[in-house]
Amino acid sequence: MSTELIASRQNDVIEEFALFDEWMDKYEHLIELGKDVPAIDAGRKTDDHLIKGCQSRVWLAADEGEGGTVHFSADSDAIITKGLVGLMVRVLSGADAKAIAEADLHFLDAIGLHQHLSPTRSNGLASMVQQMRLYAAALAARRA
Amino acid sequence: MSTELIASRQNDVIEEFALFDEWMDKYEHLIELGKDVPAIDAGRKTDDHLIKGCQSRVWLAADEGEGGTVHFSADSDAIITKGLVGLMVRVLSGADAKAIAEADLHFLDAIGLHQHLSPTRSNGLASMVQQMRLYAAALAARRA
Amino acid sequence: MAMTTLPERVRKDFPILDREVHGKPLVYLDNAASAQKPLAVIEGQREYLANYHANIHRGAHHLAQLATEAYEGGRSKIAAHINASGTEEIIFTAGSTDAINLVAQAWGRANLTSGDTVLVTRMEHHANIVPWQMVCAEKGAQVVPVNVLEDGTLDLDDYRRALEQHQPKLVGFVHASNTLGTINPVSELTALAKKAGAVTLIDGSQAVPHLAIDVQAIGCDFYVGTGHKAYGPTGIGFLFGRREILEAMPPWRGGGEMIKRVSFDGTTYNGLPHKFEAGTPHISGGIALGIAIDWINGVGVEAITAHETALVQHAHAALGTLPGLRIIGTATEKVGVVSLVVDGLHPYDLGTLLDGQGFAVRTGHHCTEPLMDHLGLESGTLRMSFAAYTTREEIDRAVIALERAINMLR
Amino acid sequence: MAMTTLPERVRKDFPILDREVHGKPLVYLDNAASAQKPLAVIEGQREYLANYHANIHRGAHHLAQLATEAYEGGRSKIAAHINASGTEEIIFTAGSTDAINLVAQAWGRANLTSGDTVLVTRMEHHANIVPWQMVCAEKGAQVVPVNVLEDGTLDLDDYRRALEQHQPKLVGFVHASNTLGTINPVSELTALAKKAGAVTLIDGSQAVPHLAIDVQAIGCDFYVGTGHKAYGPTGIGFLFGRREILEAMPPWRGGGEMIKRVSFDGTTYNGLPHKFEAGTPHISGGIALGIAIDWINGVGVEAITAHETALVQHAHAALGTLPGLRIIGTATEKVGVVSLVVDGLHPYDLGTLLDGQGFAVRTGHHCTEPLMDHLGLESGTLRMSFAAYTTREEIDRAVIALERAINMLR
Ligand SMILES: Cc1ncc(COP(=O)(O)O)c(C=O)c1O
Ligand SMILES: Cc1ncc(COP(=O)(O)O)c(C=O)c1O
Repeated sequence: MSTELIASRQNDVIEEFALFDEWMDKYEHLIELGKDVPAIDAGRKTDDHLIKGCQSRVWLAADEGEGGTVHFSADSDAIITKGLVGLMVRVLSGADAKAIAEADLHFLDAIGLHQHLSPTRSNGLASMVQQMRLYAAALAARRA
Repeated sequence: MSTELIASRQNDVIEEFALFDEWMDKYEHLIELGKDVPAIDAGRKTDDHLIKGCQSRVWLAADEGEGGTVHFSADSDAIITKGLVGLMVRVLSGADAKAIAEADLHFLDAIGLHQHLSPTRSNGLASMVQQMRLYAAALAARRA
Repeated sequence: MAMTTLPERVRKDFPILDREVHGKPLVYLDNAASAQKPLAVIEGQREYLANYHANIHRGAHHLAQLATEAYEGGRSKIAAHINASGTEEIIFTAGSTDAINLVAQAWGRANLTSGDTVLVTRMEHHANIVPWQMVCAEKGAQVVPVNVLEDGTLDLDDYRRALEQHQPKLVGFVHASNTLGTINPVSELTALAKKAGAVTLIDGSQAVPHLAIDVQAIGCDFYVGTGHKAYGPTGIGFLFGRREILEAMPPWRGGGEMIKRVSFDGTTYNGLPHKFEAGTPHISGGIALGIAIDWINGVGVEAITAHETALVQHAHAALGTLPGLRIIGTATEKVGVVSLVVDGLHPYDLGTLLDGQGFAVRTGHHCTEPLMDHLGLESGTLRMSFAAYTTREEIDRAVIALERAINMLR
Repeated sequence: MAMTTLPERVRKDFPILDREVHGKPLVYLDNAASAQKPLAVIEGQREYLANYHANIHRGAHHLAQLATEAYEGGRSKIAAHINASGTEEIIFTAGSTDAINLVAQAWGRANLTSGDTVLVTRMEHHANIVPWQMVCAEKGAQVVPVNVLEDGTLDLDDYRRALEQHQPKLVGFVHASNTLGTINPVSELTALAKKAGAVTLIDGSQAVPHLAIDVQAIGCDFYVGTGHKAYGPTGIGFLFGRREILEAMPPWRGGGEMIKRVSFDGTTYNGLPHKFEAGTPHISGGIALGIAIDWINGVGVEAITAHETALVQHAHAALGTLPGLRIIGTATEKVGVVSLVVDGLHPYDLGTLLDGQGFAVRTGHHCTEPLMDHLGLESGTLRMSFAAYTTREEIDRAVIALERAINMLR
């Protein structure tokens, strides 16, 4: 179920970005998303939730929801990273833990932004995704 | 005087080797010289006189002669090196110390064997020539 | 009479400058991270691999001889270029970082003891901080930083004070800062350090590609450089050390080449420079670094310095027109490095949007975190850095692209 | 049906094999010192330098991304090739020597104490002796050698005895000997060492170009290799370490890349593999080593092993016809290395006369002086060593050339 949810959300993002041919237009959109992102609660933007990339910083909070689902909220000090973490939250948040842990995340690749997921980019995004998965996997294991 | 002596001996060697066009013929001659070389006195073929190249070993003895001249005798455990040290002795031995210390030794280059003088060749020849010069320079300085 | 500019003369040597990224012509402004390679270097390395590669030293065959001569020729070129007094004062290393680690470990472990101080500056690259922290932690010694002023120059009063207060065993400083561009008064700093009885190490990583260097005139004990920033290949660099100090130093890495004789009863070491060069060297790197130095000299170090100085002035002026932009590092003497921040915007965002327009710049702390902390620049800076092939027009276009990025993010 | 031989298939990849030396066609039989490079490696390195060179990691621009991916791709290829359990178990180094020094310094200084033993074999290359002597001298530990038998195989009884007697902290041995060719029974040696509680390090310098390697099947803790002997470039090699042991090890070199955060109040280190990789890496080397491994796999490791085994048998038989010639190292399991001596003649003379006829061989102690001492071979040996491109006919010609040399010297 949740696997389909994640897949369909990814497709939505891919369609949304399909409107933009040009590199700069794509980033313009990402920046708009970054500006809009419902940032993490101020109270949770703490070092506990900080993922320190070398280039930009990311905060991530995860909560267990009903029926083994996971809810994420996230933020970054760089707008483009913030747009990206926002997309990641949009795709994964509310899905069930197992589906998150195993999700095939291809949408960044499909919209031509996969380079931001490279661990060597050091923007914090790759570490964030890893942490989302680890949190979900731990939860799934606990419930299994 | 001795400078001319060294120069004319070098020319003799160069002429001698001019007979051989072929690389292998040149080495054949060098080997013959190596076999003939009046080796160092057995009593002086000791560790005191040893110059340890990585590839072959050389023994060198130096004595002060009349009027500030220097007499060398030398040997090696490799025949080709022995041929080369024999040539070196033939060119330098008996000349006066200052001339030896300052000699422009171009004959190995002229006969196409200069690569054996490369310090990185580690056959002991380069170290031997250095020691001949140092000995001669020290003697020349003492007499000056 | 029309004069050809330096870039007009040299750009044809750099094939990479003709490429595109993201469908836009590449404008490469990341030279302080690594310079591009002239064809002579690329082809020289190719020629070596295709024609006379062999393991060097102790080889009795012809290829080994050719390779040895070419590699040792690279060493001679470095020695001549920085005016070392002999080739045995040049140790090939894997780069500047490796060279500083060599000194920190070989010299440092033999000479530092509890309570000693190593003095460095707050503008050092991590490469000239962390190795000292490691050896000092082991020896109970301390690493003390000298302050940097607002304009990005070294605080000379603090330097004098620190020399007097700490009587450091070693003083290390960059010749030119990779983040600020600042050229330090190395002769003066060295003289003061020597008067205080300290050994001196200069990190010349950013100087070799830009400035004429004379280690004897400077009077330093150690000087390090790295090939890839000086139009040379990766994986190669050098340590210059004064002969006496190198001779007194124990070796660091053990293995082939650096030994005279090995036995299980005891091993003796080779002479300089080989004592510090264990294992098969980076032969093609040494050869190609020599070619890079020839290239620099062919173009002329003075011409490069003058060109880059003019570019920095031009960039400072052109960037000054953008509102909210602040240049970090405004020393009068600078190499071709311009760091900047824009109020309220994150360097990563700016860098990403410049990349999208074809401009390669670097963002972040540039491996100088203590400097960034000191200047209160938590997210680092955006850095444009220049080389002999950089044009004024490229800088003008970068300023326009930056303005566009700023507008997108505001 | 005519089968094409391996050399027929691969020689066209090696431009250098068409050259002459001293007016004679080159016959390159010095592969154990360093192998020649296939065009794919030469061109791959050229392509990198001409098209996408940039400093890697932490770079937000496109070229930095391309370079990073290619360099990290090299790491993945090594990991896959030797069956490491993940890329973080592969540390790029400057070569095998550098890799062993890394272990001797980072692991050794943290784990060896007074009275401890490091066990190695008498057939080790200096690279697997001297680093241990250095750290053991510092720590008051000792390096103990295991005997080698007349045929050039390891004395397994002595090995067992030494394990029991000395309870070594670490055991180091070559996978294949560069002087004798002997392939050691590495799985068995590792299992015995593990049973005795020792950490194991295998020097795979001579195995990577010739044999299929599976570090998990072998079960060793460390395994090292060097690029230039495996058809790759100079200045690059690797250390494999099991994740847990690498994680527990302190870093060795300090600088950029290997840190998480640097400040004068304290510095924290990066995770694997970067913790052990300080400074700008040898980017083109890492990329080209990956290409070399692709090349090996394209040709087929098994095909290479089989070809070289046949060459060794052929060489042994052909050389056996020369009077006064003795082969040093007659193990049944050998890589493509044939060492020999001729009664009363000096290897240097023989090597020089082979060079004059176009044959590149190596003479001397091959950086295995303790082995030469042990075997009573003061002047070393003459060594012919083979690669995928070596032909039977080249060996036959070498035998004729050697016979001529012997006759000239007698
Ligand atoms: C068995 C063995 N170990 C170690 C080495 C050292 O390799 P490198 O010189 O590439 O560091 C070599 C080659 O020289 C070798 O043959
Ligand atoms: C000032 C300075 N020092 C040291 C280094 C380290 O050089 P490498 O990474 O080539 O070892 C750099 C470059 O990264 C630098 O800019």
